[in-house]
Amino acid sequence: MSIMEYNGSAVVAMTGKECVAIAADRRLGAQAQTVSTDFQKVFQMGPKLFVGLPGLGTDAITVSQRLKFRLNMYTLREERDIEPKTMINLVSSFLYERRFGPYFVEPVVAGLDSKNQPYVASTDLIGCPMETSDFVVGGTSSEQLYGMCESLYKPDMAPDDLFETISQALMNAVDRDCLAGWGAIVHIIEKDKITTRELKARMD
Amino acid sequence: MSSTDKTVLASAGFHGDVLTLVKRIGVRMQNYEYQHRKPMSTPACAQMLATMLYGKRFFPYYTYNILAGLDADGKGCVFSYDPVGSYEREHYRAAGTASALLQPFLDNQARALARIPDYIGRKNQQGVVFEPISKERAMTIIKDVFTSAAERDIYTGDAVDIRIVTKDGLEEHRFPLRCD
Amino acid sequence: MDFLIALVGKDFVLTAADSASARSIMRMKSDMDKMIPLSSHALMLLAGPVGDCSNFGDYIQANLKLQALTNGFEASTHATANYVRKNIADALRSRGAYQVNSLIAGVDEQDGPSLYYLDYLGTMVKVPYGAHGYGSFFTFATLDHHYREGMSLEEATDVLKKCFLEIKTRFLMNLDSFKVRVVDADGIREVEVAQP
Amino acid sequence: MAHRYDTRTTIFSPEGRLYQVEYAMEAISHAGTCLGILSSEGVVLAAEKISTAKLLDMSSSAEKIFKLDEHVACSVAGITADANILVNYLRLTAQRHYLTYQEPIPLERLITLVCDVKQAYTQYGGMRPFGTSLIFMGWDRHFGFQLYRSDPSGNFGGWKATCTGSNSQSAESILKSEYKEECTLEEALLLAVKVLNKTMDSTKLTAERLEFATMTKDENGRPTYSVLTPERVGQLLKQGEEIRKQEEEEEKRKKEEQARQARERKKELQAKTGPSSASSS
Amino acid sequence: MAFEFGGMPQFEAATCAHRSTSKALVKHNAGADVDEDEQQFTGPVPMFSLPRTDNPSEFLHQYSDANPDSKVKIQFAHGTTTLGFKFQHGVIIAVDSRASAGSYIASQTVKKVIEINPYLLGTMAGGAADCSYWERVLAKECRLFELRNGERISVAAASKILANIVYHYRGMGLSMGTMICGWDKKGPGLFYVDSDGTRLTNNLFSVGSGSTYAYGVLDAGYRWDLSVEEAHELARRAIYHATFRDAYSGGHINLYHMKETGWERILNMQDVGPLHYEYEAMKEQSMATTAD
Amino acid sequence: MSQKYNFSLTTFSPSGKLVQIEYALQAVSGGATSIGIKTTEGAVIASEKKMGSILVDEQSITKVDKLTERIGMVYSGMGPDKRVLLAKGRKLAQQYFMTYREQIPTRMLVRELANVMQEYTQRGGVRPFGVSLLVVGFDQHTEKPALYQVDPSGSFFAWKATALGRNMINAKAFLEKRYNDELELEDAVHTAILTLKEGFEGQMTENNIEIGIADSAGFRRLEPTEIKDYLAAIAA
Repeated sequence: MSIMEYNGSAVVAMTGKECVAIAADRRLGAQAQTVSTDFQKVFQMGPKLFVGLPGLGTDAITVSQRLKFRLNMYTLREERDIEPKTMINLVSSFLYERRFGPYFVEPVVAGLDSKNQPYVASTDLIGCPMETSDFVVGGTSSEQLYGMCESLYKPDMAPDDLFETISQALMNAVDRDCLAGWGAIVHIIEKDKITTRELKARMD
Repeated sequence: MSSTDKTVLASAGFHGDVLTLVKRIGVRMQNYEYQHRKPMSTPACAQMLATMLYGKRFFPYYTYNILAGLDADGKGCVFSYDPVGSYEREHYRAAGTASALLQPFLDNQARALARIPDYIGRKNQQGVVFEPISKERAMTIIKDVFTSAAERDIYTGDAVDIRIVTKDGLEEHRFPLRCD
Repeated sequence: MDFLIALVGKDFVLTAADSASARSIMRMKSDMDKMIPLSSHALMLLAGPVGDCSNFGDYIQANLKLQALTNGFEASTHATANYVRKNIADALRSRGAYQVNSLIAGVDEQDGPSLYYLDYLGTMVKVPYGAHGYGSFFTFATLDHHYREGMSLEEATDVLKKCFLEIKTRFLMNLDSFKVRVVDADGIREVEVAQP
Repeated sequence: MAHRYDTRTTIFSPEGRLYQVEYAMEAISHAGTCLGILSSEGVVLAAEKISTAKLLDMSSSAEKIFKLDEHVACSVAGITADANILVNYLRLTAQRHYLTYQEPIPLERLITLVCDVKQAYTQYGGMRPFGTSLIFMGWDRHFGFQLYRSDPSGNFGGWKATCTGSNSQSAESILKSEYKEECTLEEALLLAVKVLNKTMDSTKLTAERLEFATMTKDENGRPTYSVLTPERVGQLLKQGEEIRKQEEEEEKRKKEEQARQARERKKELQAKTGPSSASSS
Repeated sequence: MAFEFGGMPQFEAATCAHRSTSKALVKHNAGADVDEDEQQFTGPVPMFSLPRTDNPSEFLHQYSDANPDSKVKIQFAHGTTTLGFKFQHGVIIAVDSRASAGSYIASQTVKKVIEINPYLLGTMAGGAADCSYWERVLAKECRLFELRNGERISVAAASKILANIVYHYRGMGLSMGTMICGWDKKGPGLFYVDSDGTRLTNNLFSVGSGSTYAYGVLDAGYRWDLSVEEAHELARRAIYHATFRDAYSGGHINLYHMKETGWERILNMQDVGPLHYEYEAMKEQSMATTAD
Repeated sequence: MSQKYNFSLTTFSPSGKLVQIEYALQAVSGGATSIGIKTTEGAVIASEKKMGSILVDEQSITKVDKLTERIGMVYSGMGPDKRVLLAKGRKLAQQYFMTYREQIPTRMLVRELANVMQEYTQRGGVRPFGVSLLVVGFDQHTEKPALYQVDPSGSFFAWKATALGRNMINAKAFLEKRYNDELELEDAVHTAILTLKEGFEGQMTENNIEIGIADSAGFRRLEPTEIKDYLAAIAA
């Protein structure tokens, strides 16, 4: 079993019209054993910015904390919020620092920039960034998520539509993955508010 | 893909194994028809395929198969296989390199058929009633999923062959995909 | 082979660990204490190679004690658990990892009782109940079935007894004695639970 | 005599003094005044900017008061370049603590750590001390709202109201006499204005030249740092001015009253004793 | 990817591998160029085509996911929960319905109970094809027995046939953990048979990666004198708890009750999705009542 | 401890002054005059470039330098010290870019440079830098120009317009008179040249002054031909 599959995870981010969504499953497993159904994989990094960290649980925690550290220093020194684009570069350079002993996470960044344009991007575990205009996925359910998003995504969705689409994508994807699921959380980021919803899911 | 007018087999994987398997199935179906004076039914063919695959249990055919046709009652049936002959009758199935991409979408679109209730928040689809999918809808779904597969799966090729089995016989379609 | 288990009750955390110390195919000791207090109101349960457990336990205990002295107050359970996690996670990526799985149980004036599940990789999650070791395979279903939020000590002890019984019935290893402790507002104390 | 010992930073003079530390404190006494006042609703920091030139761009960000983390801030008096180094260290230290414990650093711990650095610069490797005094304000779950002051030697202490920089002695005496425990944030702000009124040249007392910041708690009980807008500062100054005028009038009236009473007493005395005593005085 | 519903969870402590005997036992297909279709299916054990190497199981091993370097992957995953117990009113059999290939859920609707005949049931854990194929062979043998002897085969005998067959193939990489349950002259019967050749009888078994969790519920609730309803609920709950904790178990619950009159299907594909929330609601209710 | 102790050369005087820094400032105020002016559209820096001999190739020596594509600086004081700071500044800016893939904001770079300069007032065995810098930039995130002065002490200030060097006092007075908030960039260049002309010894040519402009297009040093045009325009 790959180390990326040790804990199980599914994260997806999707753009809409002046809104962006990020969703993740809730399971923490130790291989086959489900240890918790309340594990955080998405972290708020700014008023309109989230980072999802699918992969090895311990590294998700470490990376989220270390990114938060760098981010707090950034905001204190520069006296401004970080742009999503800058965030992905920060993530990228942070991960590449450990090129030869990587953190086993594939970060997903979702946010609105200062002009309220949606932004999603992801990197691999050594920090190669990939920006897209539609959606990014990560975790043990990546294939399933790609299939779902590829079929369900349409550009310029309104927040409600985006919520429905990302939820359907995630739920149906994890229902075909042994290692992810057990509940899900969805954040919809709009220019003036963030809506967070927990999804009821299959618990098997 | 190989077919009689009642039974269609889609086979993905190592092409050499696919060809051998298809040839052997053809021989046995022919023999069956000679001996029984009637063509082999799809469910019978399904069982035969399982036995043939398991016959190579210790040196498997590297093939992923889906067998489709009509059953004794004239209803559509889909049989899916693993390489060593475990099989199950289902309503829908995606196999091959992009199976993990496509299957969840089929689940989503054919949930009513699969009788899997949906628990997403406010829009609870549990009330959805069993409703057989129309031919047109099935065609649309198939085209959609293959377009998605071609988008993400580097092993998915340049066109889709679609065969439709109805009580009136076999229809064949070809549908181009992105060619890169 | 170690087995650790803990569950959060109304205003306490009930914890238990088996007291066998194994080496190869032998039992070296039958009254091993696998718990180490980290403060007056926080207890760490450790499973893994005895060397790692005792070294890591002592190191954490000493450091937290030192911090309590310099700060003039003891760290919260949350801070304690995060401190432990960081040490495990840092060690994993430096000279040598500590092969320790642990549960951290604590009761705070402000936050009430809490329990943290940590594995040797540094994965940490706050849980209402948790277990480590092969025993967890046999007891999780029992916990899932019988655990209720805000249980009294008596109810929690009942659940614990069910778990002990299952271990005794199903687990090949003969884990026949357990140390049981409660952490509550008054501190840490040992309780007698009739062994199955 | 002192010359032999005063430029080598880490050497005691025969009298047991560390001249460099003393001189550094001297540097601070020329700096713009900084003061902090603890109230029941939060803490106030106020500072005087020293830069004067007409073409200085005052719109750029804070230069005397710095946010260190969500729950702690400090104002600096002395050499600003030195202060920048310390502020950077403080911010890093606060974030390092958060990284390890996932909990905000307790104030005293943060201040102890930065003062350890300050102390090291008075003892190690012949480096000169930091010519900076810091006033910290903040909140933590252990001791609530707090106010501290540190100096170049690495000393620090907790205060209810304190100040540093030029005229700090007179400011402190005002604080001593006027500070009321359990005062409101508004009262604390006005007291700060009053002190600055006394320590600064009144012509210089403009919103542009002052920085005000507060640490309070929001409705969820989380600490909130906020910098007062120039408009708000202006308003405070106006209020302060009115109070000052009132007090002055009060004072004047009192004086007049006293003078009147004195005159009357004198008259009475004269009436009683007669003119003979007048000549004797 | 061969679909599997795995055998026992792999604990390091409990392994004792036997190998090296396979060579002597495997009959090589001397003329492998003879079409397999021409082979005669004589006796209980048909002939299989084998790769022409000294050790066929090792050959297969190269291409399974046990070898991480192999580019060709025939994945053999593990995961299932099955259980069976005897009690005063017969035997209960309950299973989940998930088939996995790696971490991919190949199916949520697998029938893991094989209806061998009206008085015999077999459960599947391990290799899906191995179980279903050999239990079909077993069904054939049982039918032949009946025809030859004019009476139903005993559960003991049926399970022994299966055990004998798979024992022939030991070391070849078959993976099967099954329970054969039925009703014969001696009353209810329950046997555990696996691909190592183990054959055991007992009142209570659970097989598969989720079995430890199922045991947790079963052991606590099991009594000989359970009522029919209690027995059904116990089995259902045990499977549910296993699907919650074990990643490789899930889908639906199938529950059979073996009686003197033959088996009856009690639960037909009950979805554990909503079941979880039913149990949650029950838990909350019980909390509310204790609080009152 | 085989390591030799290095003592801080910059120490406090009894009056609380860091005398070394004061001396360094002396070196600055003895240096060539530099001007900085900020407008709403951009910022200008300018400086005298007097050569010791007519035989020096003027183009081989620069007073106005590029720190990044968007930020430039000019100095008054000791040329070699500037070179060291320029190299450090460029490196710091690139380090920032490596991390964030975003141009360093002017204020951040100024702060980094100031921190370097501060270190040289406190570290053992080194003297302070003998230069003051004027740093201009045009930031992407604010879309506004910035003008900062950094001193040998390591302190820095934001200016609307300022001057350094030999003729600082007169130049500042001149700027105070000429400056207003609506100044246009072209006017600012003129004003900068005029300010330099105050107290300029000898004939001002395109070869003995340098001008840099930071605006939305980035930072650039004007070519001598461009300066020539400006001088001609002023003369006319």
